[in-house]
Amino acid sequence: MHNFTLIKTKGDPGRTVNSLLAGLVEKELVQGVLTLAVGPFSSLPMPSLLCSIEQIKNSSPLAPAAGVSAAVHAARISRGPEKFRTAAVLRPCELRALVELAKLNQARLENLVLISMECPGRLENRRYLELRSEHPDLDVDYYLHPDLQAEASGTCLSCTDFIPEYVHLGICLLGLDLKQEIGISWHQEQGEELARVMEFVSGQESDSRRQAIKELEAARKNAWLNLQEKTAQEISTPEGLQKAIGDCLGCFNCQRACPVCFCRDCVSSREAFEQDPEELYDRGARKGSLRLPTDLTMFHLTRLAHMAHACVGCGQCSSVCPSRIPLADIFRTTGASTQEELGYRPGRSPDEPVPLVRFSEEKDT
Amino acid sequence: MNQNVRALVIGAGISGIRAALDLAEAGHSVLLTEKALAPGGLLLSLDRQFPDNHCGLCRILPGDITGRVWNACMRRGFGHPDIEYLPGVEVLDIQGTPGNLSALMNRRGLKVDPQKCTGCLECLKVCPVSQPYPLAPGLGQCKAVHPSAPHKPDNWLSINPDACTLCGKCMEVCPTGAIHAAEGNGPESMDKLSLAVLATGVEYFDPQLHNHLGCGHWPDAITSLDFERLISGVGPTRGVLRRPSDLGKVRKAAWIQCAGSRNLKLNADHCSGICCMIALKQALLAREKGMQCALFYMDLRTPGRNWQKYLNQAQQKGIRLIRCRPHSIVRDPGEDSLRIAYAPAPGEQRDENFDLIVFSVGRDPGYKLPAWAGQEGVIVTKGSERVLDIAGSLIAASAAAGRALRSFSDSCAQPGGEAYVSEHEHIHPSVLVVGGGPAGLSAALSLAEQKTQVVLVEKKDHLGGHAIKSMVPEVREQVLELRDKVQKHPEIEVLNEARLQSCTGPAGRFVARLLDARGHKREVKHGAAILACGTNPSRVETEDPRIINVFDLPEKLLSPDAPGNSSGRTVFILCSGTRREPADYCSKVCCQLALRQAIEIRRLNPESEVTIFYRDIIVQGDDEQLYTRARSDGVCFIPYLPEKPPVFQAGEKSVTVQGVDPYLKEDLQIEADRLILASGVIPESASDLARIFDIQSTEHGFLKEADVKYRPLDSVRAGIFVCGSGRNPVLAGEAVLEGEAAAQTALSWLARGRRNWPGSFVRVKTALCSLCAMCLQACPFKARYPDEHTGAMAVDALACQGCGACIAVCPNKASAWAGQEEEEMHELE
Amino acid sequence: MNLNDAQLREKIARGPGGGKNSPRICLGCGTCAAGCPMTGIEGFDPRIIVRMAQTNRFQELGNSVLPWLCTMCGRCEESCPMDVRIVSMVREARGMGGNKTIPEAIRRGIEMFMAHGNNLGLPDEDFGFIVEDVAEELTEEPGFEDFVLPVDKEDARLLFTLHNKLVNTQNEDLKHWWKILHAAEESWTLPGSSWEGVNWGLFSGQDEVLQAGVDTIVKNMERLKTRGLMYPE
Amino acid sequence: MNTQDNLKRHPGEETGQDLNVLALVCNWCTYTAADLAGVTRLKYPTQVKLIRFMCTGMIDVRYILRCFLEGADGVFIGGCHPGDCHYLSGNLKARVRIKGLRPVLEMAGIPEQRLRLSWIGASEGKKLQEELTGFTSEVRKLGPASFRQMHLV
Repeated sequence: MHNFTLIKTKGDPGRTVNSLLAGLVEKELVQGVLTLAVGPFSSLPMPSLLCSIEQIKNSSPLAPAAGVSAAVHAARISRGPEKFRTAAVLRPCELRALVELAKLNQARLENLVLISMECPGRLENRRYLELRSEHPDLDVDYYLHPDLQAEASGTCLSCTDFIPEYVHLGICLLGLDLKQEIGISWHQEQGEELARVMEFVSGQESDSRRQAIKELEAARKNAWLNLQEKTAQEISTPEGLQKAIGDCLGCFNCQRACPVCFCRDCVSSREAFEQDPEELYDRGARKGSLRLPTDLTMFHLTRLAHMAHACVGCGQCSSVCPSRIPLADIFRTTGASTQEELGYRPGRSPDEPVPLVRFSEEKDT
Repeated sequence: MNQNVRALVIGAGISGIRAALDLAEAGHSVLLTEKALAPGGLLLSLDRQFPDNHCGLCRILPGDITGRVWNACMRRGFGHPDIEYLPGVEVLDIQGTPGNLSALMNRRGLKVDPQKCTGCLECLKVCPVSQPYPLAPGLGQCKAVHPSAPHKPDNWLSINPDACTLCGKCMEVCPTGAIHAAEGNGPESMDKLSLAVLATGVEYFDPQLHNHLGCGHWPDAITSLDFERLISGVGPTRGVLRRPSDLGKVRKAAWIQCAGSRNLKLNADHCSGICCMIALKQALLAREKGMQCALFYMDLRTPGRNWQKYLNQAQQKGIRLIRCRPHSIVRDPGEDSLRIAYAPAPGEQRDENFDLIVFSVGRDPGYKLPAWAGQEGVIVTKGSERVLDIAGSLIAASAAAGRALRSFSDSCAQPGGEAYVSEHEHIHPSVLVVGGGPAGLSAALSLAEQKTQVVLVEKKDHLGGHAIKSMVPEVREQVLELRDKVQKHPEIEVLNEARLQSCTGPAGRFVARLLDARGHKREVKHGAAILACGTNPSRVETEDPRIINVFDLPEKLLSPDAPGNSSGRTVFILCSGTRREPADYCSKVCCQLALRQAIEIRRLNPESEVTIFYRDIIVQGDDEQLYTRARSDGVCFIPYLPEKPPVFQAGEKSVTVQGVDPYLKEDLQIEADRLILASGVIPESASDLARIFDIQSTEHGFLKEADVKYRPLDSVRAGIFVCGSGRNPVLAGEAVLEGEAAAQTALSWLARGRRNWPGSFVRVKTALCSLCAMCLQACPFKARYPDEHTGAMAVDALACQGCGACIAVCPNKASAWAGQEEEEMHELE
Repeated sequence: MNLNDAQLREKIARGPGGGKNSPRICLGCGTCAAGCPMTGIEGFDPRIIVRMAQTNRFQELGNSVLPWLCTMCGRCEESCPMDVRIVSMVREARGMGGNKTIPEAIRRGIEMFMAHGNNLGLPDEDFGFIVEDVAEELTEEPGFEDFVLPVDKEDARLLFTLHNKLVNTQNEDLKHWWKILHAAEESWTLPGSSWEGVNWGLFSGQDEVLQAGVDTIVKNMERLKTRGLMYPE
Repeated sequence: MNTQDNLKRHPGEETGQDLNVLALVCNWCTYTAADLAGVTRLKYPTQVKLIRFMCTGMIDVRYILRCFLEGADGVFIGGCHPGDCHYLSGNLKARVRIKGLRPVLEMAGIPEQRLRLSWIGASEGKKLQEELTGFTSEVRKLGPASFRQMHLV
């Protein structure tokens, strides 16, 4: 990587990023920043649109939490007129989701400065709060202590896409002494432009950094393969899937939390609750009983069929499921096959067309 | 509908059906007669057609098929509310005047009523006659009563009047009384016909009658028409290739081109045009089944934008192309295959055995139109004069329908006028024609003569395109006449030196924005557009005045006092820039032009020497006579292989051309006084037009039609039509025909839209639409567009053909079937 | 270009069939070559003949051995879809070569013919002896005792010319012919001189020889007032 | 287009059919081929129920899922050959959709052999027979689908 520079942190990498973000606003490159911040009444850092320099300097861009996917909010903010340009600090998975949304006209990337970080993973919300009570400086400590990182969500621990790909500015955290410095990389035309204005000086990356990335990659890959295998074995049988989703409440949390599910009103939610009693009886009579709400297998398979190709592996579906259905495992495993089958990688580039409307004219493929 | 106009279309092959559809869609009532029972003509026999080796016959039906036309494969039948189909009727004569013609028709023999017939086939059991099956002559026998077509259900039976003895046994045995003598058996007159279109097609050469290379004697030597039946899934062998003689396995098959054409002894100085492609197709189909295939040819005629690729494909798939004409076919005692004697190269004589030999037959040299074809008011489709491919037949048929209507409106006062007055406020009644070459001129004039306003946009400062400089006097005159008529016609506004910038809006309500000659902005509202841009000669990069582009020659060198003309040697190199990557297509016009020029040079100076290096001389139909003439006038033709083209070097005294004479196996060095290069044409403005009108263009930048076989002049966008060389290189005469056909296609479309504004197939639930635009990408007809007013993705009802692709792709069913809820599709009552 | 060439070109352009059957019209399809019994032998191919004719190399063709490889069987012409008269062309080419290219046997035969009226150079006297000898042998056979050889008999129906090999080595064949004629009670006669029926001018392409051969026969027929001609080829 | 109805009308139990195979076919090519198969008296397994669509390109993946969830043992999709589509590219869209659907079926425990996409032209009555016969026997080898009796969530 050539477009890379180191910035001194003076002990707090989060604050360093905050200054950088504030700089973007000060230099009028953006009108606001979308990043995690703890509000006056919330305990969790939540995605927030920050417009004042002061608020930006108090935000928590590196907090290892993601109460909701910020991708959806970045998408929403970006759909405004050109005068609202926003710097969005997103996890790599959120960034990928945002790129997917952009392909479907749900986001306008030209209104965003895309900032992301090398992501060791996020903590589940409850765990974040628990750990923060033990570590008041959790947002910094998390990056310094590998045992804290091991507490990250299961999805994150088996995520191999922890380095942002389609991004303007990348915050580099791996293989660096974060008490001393963090790295900034820049990409795309927009990134180059930002680097020029921010007067970044291109420098060399250390071997230790490369090594750290390699190690993490290997560990994650291993975990991912294990997870895939486990999912294939335990779930992908007729009974397995039924068992896995057996306790589904039909709350549709997973669908609402999914950053790439973009429909205004999900076809499945309409379907599950729009049946008349006569039909319910009819169906019940056929097999002797009918599980209510009905058609939840159809709902989950529909979601897989519609979105598996676009699954960015953020794990929000699992995190929000009250019945602890391993939805992310199911989605990611299916998604990996679908994506390979279609030669598609979600979020890789906004120029890569959505596969389901792209078809080959070839006779036999 | 204009009930006064009553059109007769003779022949229900695709030409006849196309002409009938055009007339009917324009609002006239049509009688469509067919000698056989089933409509479809030759296409009934051809299951798979080039260049995609599949079918698609259904696509000639109009787009908004609901309720108006049988929405089924046309092999199963054809129905249209304004077309009365008269099967089993032969037209014997037509007399009268346009507007009041009367036709003498013959309904002969017995008929089986498909309404009453149950398909029990008892009649077949009792029929005493045995005759060659009309759809597979030489490949099997059948009774006088037989299935009318391979794809027809059993209750569609024909009785061949020539074979039937009228013994009446079938009538006795029929349990439902479905068999009866034809209504009005015998000649009968039909009067008060406004016009007639003759679309019977040509007759094919029968090599058996001429004992051509033993055809008829050897059962395993068959014609290309028979081969279609042999390879058909519904043919006598159910598509398994077997030798007709003993049903033995076919391992090796040969095709022999030009059976009955390009033969002076048979008085056949013509090329049938499409046999090369048919043979390549048949060989490809046989190859798919594992056969070894060889094709004996002299020139592989694959003209135009698409066919060269097809040839390449055939070569890649391992079809042997052997450039020579076999001498004889024999069967050695004890052998079960046939032996072909041929000589592929000088001094090289070969014998090779084949299980099956196919004669590529074309137009019978003795074929003549009936005498009444010359009757005023009878329009003959080009496809009844020469063999045309599917697209060519359809284009010719539409042009004929247009000519018929125009000739009719000339002789009678305003008969068809009413049909073209806008009845629907949404459709703009005018047509934008882009391009003032032969295609554009003829399109504009055809439209105007059918009372349609036209805006003709031309980039240059004059109309007529390259054709006004044509060296063929008839072409020049034709184009100049068209130009005069167009310029004088009150319905046509000509905008020279105009620059088109954009075209927006849904079908029927287009708005084009352009800059006129003075640079002023102009908006043209139009219901339909015809894109008729042409091509330009590709440049020949040289400063040397002796090296000349074939397209520049007429002006530069044909005048007797032009420099170099009196001197000795002229060399042509054909295909010098085309038929290989990157311009892997044939420009079609160069061969013809070079032949004319060579003949002219020899005529002006009999002392001169003219040599033409060529890959394949590609001329079709009676243009073959140009080639024959050039040869007999002493032009020397030297074939070259694409991998070893002749090379040239400009020297002080002459241009040295080096090549190889394959007959003498000698290196040649010609000190030429001038070298003419046929570097082909390029569609310079087509890709720009494609972008402006949001239609597709090909890899080489030609305008792409919706369907290369069955909708050759439609684009994928409803209301946008394409024609002329910008679509596919054509000769000037063909461009004129395409222009007329495009005009008729546009008129049919406009009339259909006005008369019968379709209810949309697709409904958009605005509240659900997330504007993801997947429907836009999925729609093959560009019928989906973002509606600024509703903020949702709207449906262009005129363009929508109801395929449901947008609905399938819409994740939450914001796009839904107009008449059906998504839930109903899953039937969860 | 010399005058001779120009004349030649004109001649070729017209072709032996008078324009329509010119070699120029050849498509190069090779039907002729596929049917020719000589294709491939010493590089022979009818297409080469036609090509050389097309490209104004007729003299060169005449000087080459190619025209003499042709058997003049005519299969090529029969099958040519362009109706090119290939055999006639071969003959003309042979004539172009002059005495240089004519095979020795034929050249000598022609010389003999021009000098003596037959290809063997056989004096009329010797011919008389030979045929009388054979006739005498024939009368010894049963049923032919009354056979009388008609020589120079006037007003016969047929003038019977001979292939020289019948006079030279295959005398027996004479008898077969005569037996037939005798049995048929045909009215015929042998010419006492200029009996040669083989016209090698036809093969050599020399029109003057061809003419001479025809002339001798015509003269004989006029002299003997015969109405018909038996010709061995 | 009424999957459940079809299953109800011919439930395996009532007719003694061991299998339910649904064939979703396009109007222009495969349905015509089926018609032709009828005309030429070619027999294909009675377990197959044809459902006619205007185009394979309008077959929502959810229809296929629905077929399986309602107890179909096999789903056959028949469309025009590439290049033959009456609507230009519907068959190609179907192809890519089915490609993307296969991993979903796999996750649901539906073996990929239970879903077949085939191109059958209007003249290929014989191919239709062969394909349907072959597919049915392949499905028979797999046995009845588990979803038929299962109480699905």
